[in-house]
Amino acid sequence: MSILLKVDNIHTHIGQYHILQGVSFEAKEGEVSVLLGRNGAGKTTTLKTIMGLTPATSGTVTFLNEGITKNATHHIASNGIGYVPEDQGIFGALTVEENLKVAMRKENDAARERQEYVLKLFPDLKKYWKKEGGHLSGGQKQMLSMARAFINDSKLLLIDEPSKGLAPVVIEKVMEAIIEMKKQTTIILVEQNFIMASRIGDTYTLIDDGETVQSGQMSELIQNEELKRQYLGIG
Amino acid sequence: MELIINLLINGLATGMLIFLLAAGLTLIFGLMDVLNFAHGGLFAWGAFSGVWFYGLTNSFTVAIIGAILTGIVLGFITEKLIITPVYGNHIQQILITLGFMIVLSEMLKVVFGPNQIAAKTPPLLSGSWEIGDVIIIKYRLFIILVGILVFGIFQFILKRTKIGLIVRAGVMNKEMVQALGINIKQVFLYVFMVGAALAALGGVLMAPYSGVIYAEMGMEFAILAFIVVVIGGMGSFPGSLLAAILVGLAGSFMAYYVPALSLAVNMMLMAIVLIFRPQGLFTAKG
Amino acid sequence: MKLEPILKTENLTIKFGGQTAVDHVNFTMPAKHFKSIIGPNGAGKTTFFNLISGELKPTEGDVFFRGESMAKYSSVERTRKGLGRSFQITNVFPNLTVIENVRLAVQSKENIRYQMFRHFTAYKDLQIQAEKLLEVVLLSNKANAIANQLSHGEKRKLEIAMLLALDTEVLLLDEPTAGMSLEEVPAILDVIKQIKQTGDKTILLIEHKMDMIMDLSDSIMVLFNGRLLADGTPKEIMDNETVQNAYLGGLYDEHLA
Amino acid sequence: MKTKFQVNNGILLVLVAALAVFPFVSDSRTWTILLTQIFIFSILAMSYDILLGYTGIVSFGHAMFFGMGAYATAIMLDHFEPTLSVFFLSIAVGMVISGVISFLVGLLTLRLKSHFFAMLTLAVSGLFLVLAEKWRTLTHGNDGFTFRAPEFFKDRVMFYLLVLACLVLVYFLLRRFVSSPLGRVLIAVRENEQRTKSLGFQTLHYKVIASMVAGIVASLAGSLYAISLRFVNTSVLTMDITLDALLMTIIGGVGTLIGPIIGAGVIELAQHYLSGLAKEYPIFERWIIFFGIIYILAVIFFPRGIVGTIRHAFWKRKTNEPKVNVAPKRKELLK
Repeated sequence: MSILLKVDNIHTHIGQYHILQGVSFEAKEGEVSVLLGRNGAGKTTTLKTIMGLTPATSGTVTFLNEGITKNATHHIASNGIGYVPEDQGIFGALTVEENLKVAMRKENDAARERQEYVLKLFPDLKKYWKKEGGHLSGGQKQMLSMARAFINDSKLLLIDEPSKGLAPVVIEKVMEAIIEMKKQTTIILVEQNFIMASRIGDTYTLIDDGETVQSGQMSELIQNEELKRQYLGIG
Repeated sequence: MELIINLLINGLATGMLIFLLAAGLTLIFGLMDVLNFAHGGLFAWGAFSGVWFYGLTNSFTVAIIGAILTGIVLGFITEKLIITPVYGNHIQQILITLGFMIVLSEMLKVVFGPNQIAAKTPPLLSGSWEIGDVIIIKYRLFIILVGILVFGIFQFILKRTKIGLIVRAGVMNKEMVQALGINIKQVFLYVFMVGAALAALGGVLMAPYSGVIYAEMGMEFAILAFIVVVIGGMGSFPGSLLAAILVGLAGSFMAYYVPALSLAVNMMLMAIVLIFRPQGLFTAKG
Repeated sequence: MKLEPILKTENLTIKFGGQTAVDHVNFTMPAKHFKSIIGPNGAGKTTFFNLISGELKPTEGDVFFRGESMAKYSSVERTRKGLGRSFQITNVFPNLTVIENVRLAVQSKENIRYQMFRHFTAYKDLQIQAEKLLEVVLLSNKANAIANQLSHGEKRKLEIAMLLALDTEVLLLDEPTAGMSLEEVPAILDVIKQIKQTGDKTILLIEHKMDMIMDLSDSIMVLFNGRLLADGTPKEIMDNETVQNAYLGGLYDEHLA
Repeated sequence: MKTKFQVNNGILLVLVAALAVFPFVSDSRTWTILLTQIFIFSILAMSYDILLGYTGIVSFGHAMFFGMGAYATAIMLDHFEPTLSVFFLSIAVGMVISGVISFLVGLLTLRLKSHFFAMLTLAVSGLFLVLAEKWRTLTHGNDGFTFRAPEFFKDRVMFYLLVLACLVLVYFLLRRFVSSPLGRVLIAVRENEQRTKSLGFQTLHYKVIASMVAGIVASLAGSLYAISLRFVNTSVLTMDITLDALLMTIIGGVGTLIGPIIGAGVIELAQHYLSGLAKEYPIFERWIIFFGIIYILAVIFFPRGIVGTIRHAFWKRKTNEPKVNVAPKRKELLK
């Protein structure tokens, strides 16, 4: 399988803080790569750096064999990377329909097809089609945000902690959706819920203090009690 | 009764002019988080360039188009030169846009001379209708109609079109709009230019209404527009229309009944709103 | 003898939109106690702190400090009463020197607020206290550096010095080691241990590094989805199966559903 | 060894002495008047620096306090005997009024964000301008009125010396003020208001105090200004006055006190020469355009101003050590 996205030794400063101090990993096409690590380790910043929201000060991000490190966020997005931020980024005063419409860059048959697809994936969205985004529940917002990122021809989805603050039943639904979406696209997932991460992840990258500590197959990490204890506080 | 109607029309007309100025101000603030103290300068430039075009061609249509174009060009320059370097720094924005306001209004004096200039009402729109005892001045009605039209067009654009959707989404969450593949900086620029064009339109319509134009009119009207934006709720489009009409009417009635307080009443209105409802009457939803 | 709780919450709850970030939390802690709060991301730990320190107003419930309801007090007033907090994001005065940062905090504690005629250097005592505090947090050598030139770890130390300067009875420490490089952590640990050893402070600590809090804490409470999942000695918490599950994220069963 | 502090004070003292003897060695009336004007605007600009430079507040209504002082002095000298004691009394009256008004306005508006505050100050000062224009029985509106100054000031040199004395006094008082414990808190507010609050300081009180001090000092400048012209009209309340103060503070260097004095000198001199040039080249009648442009450039490229830039350069040279501390690699630690 080919490498879709490659992050090579990126360093990112936010204001005066040196947040990322050497993060490297690869995302292979069709896989789910999970970024793990404790609070403040730099996982969210890694996604934002890929998106160009907090551009890297050094190091490179390569997507589809093309350097995108210094590209503007909107270029990166239209190149085919969809982003589901930690806070879901729903436009509160826009309806579900409008939220999707803003995201749809080309209103052609392919886009409509994808829209049909996500509505099947998340029937709730169809139900609340005319409801304002701000009035949705946490789980519905998460679904809308994922649908919105997916609706364009995104080859890669960056999803930041989809389970955060959700009830267990809803987490289950979100997980199923991600597993379903995986058939269509590549996913980079930030997740602290290790059970969830280990169930859907193919590969993992462990980040601590802004640095990649270890990468590999998820199955290996599940066995490695030492690593889990040291960096995830579990086991 | 006829007095009331006249004051009403008068107030509405003034309100609509303020609205044209405030609409741009509020859009720019809501989307870009920039308070443009130079906005009044664009208004004055609209008035002067419009009068100049009118003198040249004797066509009010050309005058309006000329003023709007002037506004668009100045808006482009302002955004690129003045606003872009200071995004995100409020104190610098406040200081720099005020500085640009001075440059704009002094430049007016260089280009058009330091004195007041008389502005004529186009023949088609001058005169009045008499309905019973009520005298309706045509030009004022014209201003009101233009104001309603502009409001309608903008409501339509904001609610029904893709670009409007993007602007509304941008007001709520700029970062996310970019992450959906939209060049928000481009949108900023367009909105700024449109805001400037609205201000210029307000200026050119103002000229025949007041009869004379002068460089300081920009600042005077800008203060009114600020008041309107605060009362209406920063970033709220319908709010600014409502507040503009409120301020226009309050000014018109006060000017007749308690002339000494006519300007003060607006300030007091704003002070009361700020103290009791600092977010304004309407809020741009986020 | 039963100790009178110095800090107590009753049904403390806050909702943001449709989400309940902190959900009917009842907890008490005695004076001079060291309690840590753990829980996964988004469990509501920092929000819980914000409710105690008064940065946020609860939707329901109340905070009691020495038996007194805190509902009517702002965060400023709570600090003056004796509830001091540190921030998760480093929050200092960036363009002032380190010593000035601390001196401002000392000045607040000494209640020198509106004195405007004497030169500040005339207050020798403030300077001396500030210098002492820098010693406590092992930052004396940087006293005259501008704060924003410090490393991240040094800023956290400065933050703690400022908190100590306020001399509040309760210290709310929000992840003092967050974003710190590994070799800076022991120094912060030393600082916290030193504070604990003086024995006159009540400390509430949010921390992720389990190994770090195990031997420091008198007790540990676990927050999950805004709810108080468990509260007990470190050993009890380690052995608690529900906690294990919560941390492992495997909680899909009747425990909480 | 002398400290830096003593050296600085020494230089200042020499400068002040030179300025004090200046009118006795030079008989240039123009220069005496020009310097008097510079001193008055220095006082105004310093008062603005307390707001902008030390507390981080942008006010567009500073002219109203200047105007209050000017009107208090003008009206009192006009209505009573123009004696020195009435003059001093009028200064006090102006200061009290300014103090009360700045207290009330500050209390109501300083809670708001910088945008709103700037707009509101603009509006309130607009209100006072309208008030002065409409209350013709007291102010004679836009036309203004002349009045007699105390006999003592017939001699321009006496007035020059009084203004210089005021400048020196205000400078030292304000310097003490900003380096008092309270002044330190003001700087803390400018740096990080949220943090200042969490240290237990009620920041609103401090901002109100800063705006009162600034208002009171501006009022003194206004009183002196009125005497210097022996005339007052509504122009003392206009935006131009606020802009002058703003420009002087920014060009000279915010947060330095001495900067605004230098700024006042630069601006007043430039204004003097440019308006001289205007007789030959009409474009210079619009000299304010150049100020506007310089001001915009200064905000973007020269935000520290003259004094701030010099100080920064010195400070940089002194602490010329690498600031970036290379974080040790922790991979080694893991092994």
